[in-house]
Amino acid sequence: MLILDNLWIIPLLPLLGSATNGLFGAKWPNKIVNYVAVGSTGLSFACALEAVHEFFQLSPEKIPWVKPYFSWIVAGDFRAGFDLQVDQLTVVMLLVVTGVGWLIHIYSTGYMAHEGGYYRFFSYLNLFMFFMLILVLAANYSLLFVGWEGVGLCSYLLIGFYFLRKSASDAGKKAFIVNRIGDFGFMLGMFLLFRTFHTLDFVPMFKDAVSQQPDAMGQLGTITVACLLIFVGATGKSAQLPLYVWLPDAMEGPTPVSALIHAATMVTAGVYVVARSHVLFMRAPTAMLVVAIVGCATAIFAATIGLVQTDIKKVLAYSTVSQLGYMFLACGVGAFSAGIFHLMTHAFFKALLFLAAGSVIHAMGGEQDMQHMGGLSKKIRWTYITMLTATLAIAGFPPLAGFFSKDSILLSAFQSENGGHALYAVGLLTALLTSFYMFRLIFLTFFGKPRYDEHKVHVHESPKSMLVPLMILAVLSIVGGWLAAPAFLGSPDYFARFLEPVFAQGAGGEAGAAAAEAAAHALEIPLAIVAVLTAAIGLAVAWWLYLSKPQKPAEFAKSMKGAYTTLFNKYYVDELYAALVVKPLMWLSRSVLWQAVDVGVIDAAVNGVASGATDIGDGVRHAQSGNTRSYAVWVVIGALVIIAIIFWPYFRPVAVGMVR
Amino acid sequence: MNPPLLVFFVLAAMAVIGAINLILQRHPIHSALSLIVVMVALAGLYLLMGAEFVAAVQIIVYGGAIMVLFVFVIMLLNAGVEEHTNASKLAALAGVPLAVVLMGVLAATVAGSADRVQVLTPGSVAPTKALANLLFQDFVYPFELTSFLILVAILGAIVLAQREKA
Amino acid sequence: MIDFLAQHADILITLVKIALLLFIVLTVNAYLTWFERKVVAHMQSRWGPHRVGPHGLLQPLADGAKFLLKEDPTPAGVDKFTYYLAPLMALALALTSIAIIPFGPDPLRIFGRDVYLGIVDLNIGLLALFAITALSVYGVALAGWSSNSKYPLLGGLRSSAQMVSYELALTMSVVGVLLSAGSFSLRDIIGAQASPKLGVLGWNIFPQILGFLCFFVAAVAETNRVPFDLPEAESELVAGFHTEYASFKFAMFFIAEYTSMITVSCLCSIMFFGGWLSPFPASWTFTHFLPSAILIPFGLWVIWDGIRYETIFGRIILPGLGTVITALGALLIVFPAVNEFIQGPFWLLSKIFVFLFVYVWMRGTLPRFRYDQLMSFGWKLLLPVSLANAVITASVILVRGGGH
Amino acid sequence: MVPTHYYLILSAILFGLGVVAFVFKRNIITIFMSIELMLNAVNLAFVAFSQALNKLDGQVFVLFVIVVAAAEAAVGLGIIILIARNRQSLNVERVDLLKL
Repeated sequence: MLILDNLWIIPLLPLLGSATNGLFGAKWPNKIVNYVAVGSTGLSFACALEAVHEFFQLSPEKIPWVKPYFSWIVAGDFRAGFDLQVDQLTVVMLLVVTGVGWLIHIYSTGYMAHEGGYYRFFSYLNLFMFFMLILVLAANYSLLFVGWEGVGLCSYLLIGFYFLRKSASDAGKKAFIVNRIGDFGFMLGMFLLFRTFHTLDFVPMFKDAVSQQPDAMGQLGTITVACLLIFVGATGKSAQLPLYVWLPDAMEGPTPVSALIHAATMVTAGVYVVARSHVLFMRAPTAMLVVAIVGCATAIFAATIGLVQTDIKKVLAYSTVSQLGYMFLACGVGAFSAGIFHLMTHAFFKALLFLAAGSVIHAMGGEQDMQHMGGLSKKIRWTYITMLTATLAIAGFPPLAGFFSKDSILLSAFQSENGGHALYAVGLLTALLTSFYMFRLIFLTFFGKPRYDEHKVHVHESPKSMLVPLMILAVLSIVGGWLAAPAFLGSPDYFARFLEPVFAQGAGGEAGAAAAEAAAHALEIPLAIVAVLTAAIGLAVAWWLYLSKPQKPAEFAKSMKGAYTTLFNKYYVDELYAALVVKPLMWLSRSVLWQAVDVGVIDAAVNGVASGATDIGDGVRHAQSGNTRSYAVWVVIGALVIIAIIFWPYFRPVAVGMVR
Repeated sequence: MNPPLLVFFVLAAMAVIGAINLILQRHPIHSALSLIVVMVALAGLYLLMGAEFVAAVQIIVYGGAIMVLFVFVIMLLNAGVEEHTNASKLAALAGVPLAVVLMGVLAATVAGSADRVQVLTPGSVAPTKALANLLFQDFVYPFELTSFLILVAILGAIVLAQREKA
Repeated sequence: MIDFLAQHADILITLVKIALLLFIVLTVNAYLTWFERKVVAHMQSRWGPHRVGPHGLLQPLADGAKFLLKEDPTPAGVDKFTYYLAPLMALALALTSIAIIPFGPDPLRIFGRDVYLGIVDLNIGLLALFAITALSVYGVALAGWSSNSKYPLLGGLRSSAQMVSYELALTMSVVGVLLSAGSFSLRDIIGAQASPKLGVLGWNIFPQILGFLCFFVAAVAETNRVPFDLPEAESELVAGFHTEYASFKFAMFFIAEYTSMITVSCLCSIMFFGGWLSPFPASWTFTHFLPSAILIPFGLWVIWDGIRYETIFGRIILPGLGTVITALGALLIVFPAVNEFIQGPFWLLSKIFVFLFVYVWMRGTLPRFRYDQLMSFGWKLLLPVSLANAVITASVILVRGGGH
Repeated sequence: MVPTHYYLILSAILFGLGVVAFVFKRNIITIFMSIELMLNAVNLAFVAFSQALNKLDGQVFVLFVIVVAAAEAAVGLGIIILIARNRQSLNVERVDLLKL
């Protein structure tokens, strides 16, 4: 129980690394900064592994393992403790975060080698690790919220890492502000929960919640409202409709950041939170439905935008958004384990995709536009291979990770009672689009003839420090899926079994679940085949469009100009927000808050007080004759009043006192 | 009427007459003298109450130092009879009645609350030693502070009164 | 009548004592002037008064008569009330201070009553004394001011400044004594000096030598005597604060001054020289005959001197006086009880006499201070030294673990 | 035995007289004296209470008051001398510029 008793060490290590680098790194050569940053994350990964190892020796009744360290806020019956919790869900997240994080750290040492502010970058990155681990390990909503905000901060810092570029700093602000909106909902949700359950600690709250009567479909009970509010927060953090707008812009940050924060870990926090509070969601079917619909809509929406993007990272960003939509869809239909599983696999292959893209950009010397690439497959072989693996994975070709996770999601969507088939259909369409635009990306980047000036750009393979993580991740995205290999392949769904104890406490009727199991086995094979076919179709179309007939896309674009431009401009959502939210806000703050309130009221009040004082002084000045005795008179009057007030109760005519 | 009461009334009469005289006299020296009378009378009252040390200090410091200083200053400045100026009649007109009222209220209140005071047993003679212990144990910090205050006062007086060398 | 006496015997006795003390003090004052003039004269190799009576013994009477009979002018423009108040105040305070001095250890028994030697026995005696001395400034100051004339005003200013400044040193210098005695009562102070094994060494003069010097100097200044007689510096201010005073009002100041001399001498001998304690060990009983051993020869000498005196008057008076003195001495031998009782007062009085002599002596020898010298001496030397003395004594007592 | 409240009444009267003097007199020095008078009145009350309550704290307070009064007299008289020097007058009504 070495680590489990001292869980704090896991988040502490990155924090120390961050502090060391942030405080002293400026003077140090990159080498030392590397040692500190990578070392601290690596150590905390090791600790995490040990923690998991110890966790498996725990007897079931000891789970979830909660370790209170100190009380952080205590007010009345409210206690926000610095308590850390470990259960199966945490274990998964822990491994993903520390592991992928560590790999990306290593990758960054190569990728950022020639960038300025090296130490700053790693300090931020470690800080992010710290907060993410807090978020994952937190045993109550308040502490979770600390991590939640912390990762938001770090994402802001890292998106605006090239703060000299206006677009970068703007993107940072955008991310920050949009997240605030979500956090607002999240906080309201927390308050509501505290008001309902009088605690924010997971274990007692959920125990309490289980005993409560679940809200009916379409009924807005307390739990439903709370769930919806929390989901608002999740949409903010995980870039779901309507708050997804910040994520594409977040690509302004360095690529490793995009990989770590905006693909693998942070953006999945929303999913994690929903999964973490599944007990509540189980009791709020309305909220579940909303989650499912939002997730589904986001998935297809982002996918459609992804079709036409030319910036390689933008494409990946939108695919991230749509994959997150998948996860929410899973959660929405109650397949939390599937959602988490997809989260994990997605972490693998999406991180891989980003890193590979980074490697490509690195090779192209900073070029991000796919229209100026092509034919790189020979030149950067390893990058090509790994990226292809990831693409196959995300497109959902067996036997790679994406296949299993996406398959289980679609399956559970198909089975879910309310509107399942519609959801399934949309999910399938999204899968089709996904495979299409992913292969579009591959073909545009690696095949065909180079569309760049070969004399200017000297394409070169990335250094080992970048390639090794790529390979590891590639392996992971190949084998990762087998953890949840479906039953028809004759494997018990390890992953689901593993997470069972967590999600069982939420699940209501076990019988229904069992029936679903039975139905599932019947359905699994056809559904799987359908999924694979869609993926293949997507691949074929992409191949047809971008390899055999390269001029076709332009024609399409011309022929259906409206749709194309709409997609290309991302449905004008940003412009819409600008018109609906930003402009009124600006107007309000400028003409009302500034000119009316600030100038008219506050300044006026201050000046008024001042001038009033002056006037009063002018009036009263004459009382100050400078003649001592008049002052004395005033003092006497005051003394009289005070004495009268104090001694009134004792007052009796003089005579009484004198006579005796 | 028992002797102490007699003594009290004699001394009280002395004090009051002295105070009134302080007001009536128009030359500062005479006012000073009448104030000295008041102080001596008060010292007698302190003795009557058994506070001998305070009585002695009262005479030594008040009578012997402070008032001497006053007389000295009066002599130094050769202060004459105070002149009659009509400015700030208001002060006198408003102040005197007010003061009388104040006096009345105070006295009446005290008299009214006499029984509350009387409930307590009048103390025995205050031994100087006990006073010393109190002063140098419980009140030692204030005591030291006052010494500092005196020092500052001396400096201030010097600074104020010395003729600036031209 | 009788029972009335019996009832208010205490009051009566006190009244009698007061009258007696007044008489003694005034007489002593008178003859102190004679003594002073004689001594100073002999120091300056003159005869001094020798016309009125044998050896000018009746000179004081003549002076007194002169004071009473002379015209008593009141200068124009004086502040009447204060002008008359000042000498009264001076004299009254001076005389009052004597009342606190105890003159003997054990009370005298008359008609079955204990009669305490001295008017009152306050347990804050010393403080009371200081209080009175503090007030005695007014006499001088007011006199100077009320005379409505330059010299007196200057004299008054000087004296009040001087007295205020030296009063501090005076008070501080006895702190040592008070600390070692642990009481304000003069009797206790004497008692504290009486120690069987140390004897003379137990007197305060030895540990408190610094204190004594400070005290004596300050006291001399307090009484406006030479070399601190600036308020009445003849050569500068005519006669200082009492320039405008004549005849009896002047006499009052005069008496006041000499009385305060006596008081100071009493204090010195009580606080530093063991008061009525005999300098000899108690075992030496024969020293108890010292009074008669002094009186008898002195009386015989007076007789002899009288017989060969030139004037008839002297030939009659002096032998008579001599026989009286001799008889007194003999009486003491005859009645040992009386002799025992007399011991305390005898020693006290002789010590007082010594100090009075020192006063006169100083007047005969020392020049007068300059005003600035006076001030700087008082503030810069006397006060610090006396403070240091107080501190040292206190710390010694602390170290000894004493402290009453 | 003198009842305590006699002392208190006396002190009240003296205090009132002090106030009257303060308001009534014109000579700065006299006004200063009237302050002392008030202080004395308060002292009397203090001692009376200390005797009534059989606690010595009152007397300690009196001692402190006296000390403060001494300091006050030193400074105050210094100021008065200064005023007299600059104004050639001790009449308060001539000293109402609130500066020397």
